[in-house]
Amino acid sequence: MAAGVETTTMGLDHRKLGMWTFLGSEFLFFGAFVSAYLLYLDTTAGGPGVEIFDIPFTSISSFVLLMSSLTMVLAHHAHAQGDLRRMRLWILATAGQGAVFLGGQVFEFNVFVREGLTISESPFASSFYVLTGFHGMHVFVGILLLMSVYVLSLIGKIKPTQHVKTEMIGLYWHFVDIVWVVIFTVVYLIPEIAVLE
Amino acid sequence: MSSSTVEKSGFSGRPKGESGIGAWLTTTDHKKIGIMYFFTVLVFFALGGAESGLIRAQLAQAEQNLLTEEIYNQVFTMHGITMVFLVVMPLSAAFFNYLIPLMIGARDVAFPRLNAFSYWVYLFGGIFLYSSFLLGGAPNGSWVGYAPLSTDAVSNMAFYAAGLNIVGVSSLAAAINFIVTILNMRAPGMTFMRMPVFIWMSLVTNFLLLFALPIIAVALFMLNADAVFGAQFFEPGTGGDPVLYQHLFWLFGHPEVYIMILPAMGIVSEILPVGARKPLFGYAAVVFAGAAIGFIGFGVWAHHMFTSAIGPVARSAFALSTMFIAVPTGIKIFNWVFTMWGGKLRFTTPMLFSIGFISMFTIGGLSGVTHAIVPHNAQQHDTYYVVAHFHYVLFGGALFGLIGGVYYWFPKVTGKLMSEKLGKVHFWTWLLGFNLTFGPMHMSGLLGQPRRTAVLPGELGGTVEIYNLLSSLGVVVLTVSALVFLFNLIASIKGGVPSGNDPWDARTLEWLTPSPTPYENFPIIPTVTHRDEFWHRKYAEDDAGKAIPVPAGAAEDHDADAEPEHIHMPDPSYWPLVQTLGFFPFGYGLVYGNFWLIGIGLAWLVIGLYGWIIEPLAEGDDDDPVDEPARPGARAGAH
Amino acid sequence: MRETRQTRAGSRRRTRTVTGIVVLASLLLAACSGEQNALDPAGPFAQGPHDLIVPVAIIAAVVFVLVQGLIIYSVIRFRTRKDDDGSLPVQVHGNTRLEIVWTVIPAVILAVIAVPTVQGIFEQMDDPGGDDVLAVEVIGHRWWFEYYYPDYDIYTANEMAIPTDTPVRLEMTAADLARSPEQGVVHSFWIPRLAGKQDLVPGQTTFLNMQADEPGRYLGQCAEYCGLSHVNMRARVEAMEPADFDTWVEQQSTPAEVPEDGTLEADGRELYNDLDGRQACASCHQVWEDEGDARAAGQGPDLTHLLSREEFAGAIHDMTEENLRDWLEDPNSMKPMQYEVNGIGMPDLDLSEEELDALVAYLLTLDPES
Amino acid sequence: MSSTDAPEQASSTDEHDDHHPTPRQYVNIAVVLAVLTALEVSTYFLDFGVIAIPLLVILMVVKFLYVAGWFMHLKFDSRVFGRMMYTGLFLALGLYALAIIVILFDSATIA
Repeated sequence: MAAGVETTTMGLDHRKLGMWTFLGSEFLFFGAFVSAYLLYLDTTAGGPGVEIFDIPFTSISSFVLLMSSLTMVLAHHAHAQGDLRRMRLWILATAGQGAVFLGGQVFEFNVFVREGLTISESPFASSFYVLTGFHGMHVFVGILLLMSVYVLSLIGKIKPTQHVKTEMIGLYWHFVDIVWVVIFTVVYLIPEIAVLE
Repeated sequence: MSSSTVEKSGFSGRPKGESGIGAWLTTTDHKKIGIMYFFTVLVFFALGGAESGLIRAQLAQAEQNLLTEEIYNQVFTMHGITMVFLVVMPLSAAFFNYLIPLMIGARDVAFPRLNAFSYWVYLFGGIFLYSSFLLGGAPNGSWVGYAPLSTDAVSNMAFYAAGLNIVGVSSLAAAINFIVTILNMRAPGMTFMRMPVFIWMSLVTNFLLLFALPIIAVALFMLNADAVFGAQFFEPGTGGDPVLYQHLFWLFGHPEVYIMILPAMGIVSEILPVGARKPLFGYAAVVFAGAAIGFIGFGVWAHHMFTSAIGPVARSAFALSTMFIAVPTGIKIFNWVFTMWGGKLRFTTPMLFSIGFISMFTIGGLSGVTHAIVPHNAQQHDTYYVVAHFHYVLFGGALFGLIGGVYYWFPKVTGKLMSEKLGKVHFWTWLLGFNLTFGPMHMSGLLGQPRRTAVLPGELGGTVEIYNLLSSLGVVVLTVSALVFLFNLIASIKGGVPSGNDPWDARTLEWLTPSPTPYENFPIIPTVTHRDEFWHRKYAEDDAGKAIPVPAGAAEDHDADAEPEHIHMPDPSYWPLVQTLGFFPFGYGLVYGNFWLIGIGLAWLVIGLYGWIIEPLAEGDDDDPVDEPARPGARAGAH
Repeated sequence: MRETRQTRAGSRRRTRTVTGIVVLASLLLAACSGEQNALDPAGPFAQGPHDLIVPVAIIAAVVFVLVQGLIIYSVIRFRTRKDDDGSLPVQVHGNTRLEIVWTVIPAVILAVIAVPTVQGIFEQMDDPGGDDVLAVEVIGHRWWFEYYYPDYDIYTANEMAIPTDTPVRLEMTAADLARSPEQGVVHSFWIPRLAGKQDLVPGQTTFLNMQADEPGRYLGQCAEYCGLSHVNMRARVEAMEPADFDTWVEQQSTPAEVPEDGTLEADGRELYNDLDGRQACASCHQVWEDEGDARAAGQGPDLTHLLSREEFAGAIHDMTEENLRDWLEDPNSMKPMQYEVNGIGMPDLDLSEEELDALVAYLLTLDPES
Repeated sequence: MSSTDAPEQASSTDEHDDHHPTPRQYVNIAVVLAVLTALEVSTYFLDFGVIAIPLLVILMVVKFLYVAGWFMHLKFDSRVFGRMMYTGLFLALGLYALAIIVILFDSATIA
């Protein structure tokens, strides 16, 4: 990578520009799944529908994921200050919260399957599982990336000066969080409230 | 390589190979990767061409059964997939790879290892798709893979879904790479409006890829989930909507058309001014028309679905947007013609292919407008008329332009010229064969021949039979023509006439450096003061607007005060190749619904990623160079 | 290459080929009439689009000549001549006025074309309305078309009878296996001389208007790729004078006759209903024998008046005794199907010679004319 | 180790440092986000009537903007980054909205 010793045209870091470019494209990825989900809200083929959601439970795991964004940004801040020790602490906290969220999702899926909502049940079920499942995959990849930052900084591969690396992972992590902000409202809350009325 | 001291630490060292096969397998050099793309494309083009030969053999006469229906269906499906995803798109990528850094005055792309990754994923994705022939049959649901036919257990379309997703990863990675390269790595002074048109079209194309690929990825994942994992996205039995698949496919599929044609338009916009010895007519108009095509291209997708289950309002709206997109296309055609107007044309082979491009593409564009006449579209849709139309756009358009580019930049890559005599034989037979193959399809389609039919029904009548025979004869001519091209290519690589550094009296930066291109591209990064920078270093315009050569050696004057700089080149790496092998277990896992294979594939990809991250760098990290400070004036750090 | 191999296929074809090339020029000019020819409309719903495309084609031809002429003129006029002095041409960078001209003119042309196009879309799709409209339900199966006349309670397949000068409103969907949308795939119904095509989507209903001005047989076929035997999914429309159509309706509304006991035909009927543990014909195909019974359709085509149709098996084989026998003996050799894989198509029933004789004899009695 | 490497920091990388918020500001943002989330969840327990759904959409957008603007530094960083993301976002919104409208309100079935 020639970025380090050459001036860039727009004065931006290649990797940050690349990450933002990638995130722009991710909106079209999740947007398609959300659209399919909205189209199939009522297409439950007689099986369970949105009433199966456990809003209080999902609210808590959503809250955990949201707060992981705080620890993530604090990790980056610590790194920017050159404080790798605090950075690693916040990174672990972020990954931990991500893991809690994922555990919640696994638990939730298990409950739903036991209540009869399998992926083959209906287009509604398929679109719910594949949408939230892909989001879960993104969280999982995020945890892997966070752990790599943790380990690399331990073995000296990430230096205190290289906070762009933490920032990149952070951008990805916040994006995954943003997507969940949308999913929590559009997939869980609004349909549930519409059903309640 | 500027530095041969490779730090040995972490899990692995870095490969040193600067020659032999190892140099190719581990290369991160954009030029080598571009060349690998090109030769891989040739192989897939031969396969796709052989498939088209089988198709035309079957349809040469009515009621003929050289191939069974099943085999025919696999063959035409693979022909489409191969030509779109394994030939035209990667051939454009070959040009992007080789030319983008050169034309913007950079030493490499923004992410060299990601670039190698893109190539290997493309190659393995292609091998994965073709492995289906050995594993119970190739995809047989047509290149559009309409659900719910494609989710049927007997359809082999899981290979299509998984394979195209793998190839899509390659394109997405490449798109991000090229966008960042173009935005962020231009030589000093190269403002947006000084960028060569090819760079502009590359930028638009890669944005189209960036935003269109995730949509097809979703459609293919849904297809895969339906076909293998029992999901119900498109299953009408439980209320799934097959038309949703069509929308998702064409939301990608229409930008895809422009993804295939825009690079060729860029190439032609470079060749024509050189051949006419005057600048491109209406540079700004060509650039904005290209960007407009890219943008509007997202808003016309449902014109592929005029006979599907969509209503009259949608049909009207998409008819209007489709007609609208013809305007910027027309602008480009007129600008190209007027680039020739008043010039002194030299009919070199690249120039011939470019003129052929304008002419053939115009035909494809005009038949395209007739598709927007929705009531009559119901007659043309899914007939050979449509087959004729899109081959005029993608073969007569994209392939003509791209092949013109091969002739044009061959000296840049090899330092040798391709034979002009054979090139002209190639061009004229290519033009003849092409028109003989696809011209009659306009008529056979209107006379009632539907596409994707395994047999030519005799009841269509003798006239349709004759048109089909002509099409089949055309493929014979095209085959001969392709062999001439191949011979020319190989013979010229081995014993071509030395070309010198600037055989065409060209205009853009890539010709500023010696041919073949040295490893570091530019010994000194040029400073750009004009559009067509290289031309302006050779010629000045007099008061009447006539170009006159400036004294020899002037070209160097621009950078006379530039100091030799430290040259930092990307290190070769094993990891892109090693990591991408993980797509095989991952892909087969998706096809056979085997979670173990998927897991192994994912773990492999993750381990590969870690290897990639940990890999030592010869000159230290990007934000932390280990060697002496960079040249004075350059800002350290990435910002 | 591969093409040369096919010249072995038959000398008859070879001569035809040679003559074909000779008369090519005349073919390119003459709009030739075929029964599946989109350029030869035979009813108002095909004529409308045709009247729209002809002026557009003329405009396109003019633009074509103009642009190609411009290219050829530039190539000839501005080629580098032998006596060229080697100087460079005037370096023109562009001309805003010209840019505006070739932006505005195409835009205006397209705007003019757009108006009748949008009108045409609505005309093409609107319900023609009125009392005399004939309703026909079309169901696309893999790989045959089924027609149901709700006004007359008639089921038939592949060949659709319609009266001339009467608008027909087709209500279409796709289904397979026990008429459920499950396993249905997308098809497209297309009779080029009567109307453009319209897709049939499983689980949804689409509509198509059609009308024939003259009596005759109009050919068509499925136009949306639907898998293995897509090419063997043909459609025909048999347009007849209204009086003839009434006769046809009457015939179709009469139950099939039951053959007399003790005959070969009666044995065939037995086998039809019971094939000794093998899947009986009656489990998929209906023969309506008693006015008291409700007519119903099975998984396969209705056979009540099989012989009133000229072709069978997706309208690819003539309705002859020999073909019927071959069909029953080995259906997959007559038309590739995938019954063994997923139940789509006709099974191979493994019939003995005697069974074949009896079944074919019985099928031949299913003739309203007799 | 960090102490030996620390001096290098000055010579490299981020010139935006001085614009960056403090940890306190980050925590404040997080508190705001928490309150907004609580408000969102309350719509499930309390009856907000017709304003429930518009309210949820507004809350979602506000949360989105807070995370993107502060945690992802869009407010402080180059506008190019924001343009990249919002191009994708608005393209997605426009395209999928159009597709959903076509599927729901203008299918041939309704004609």
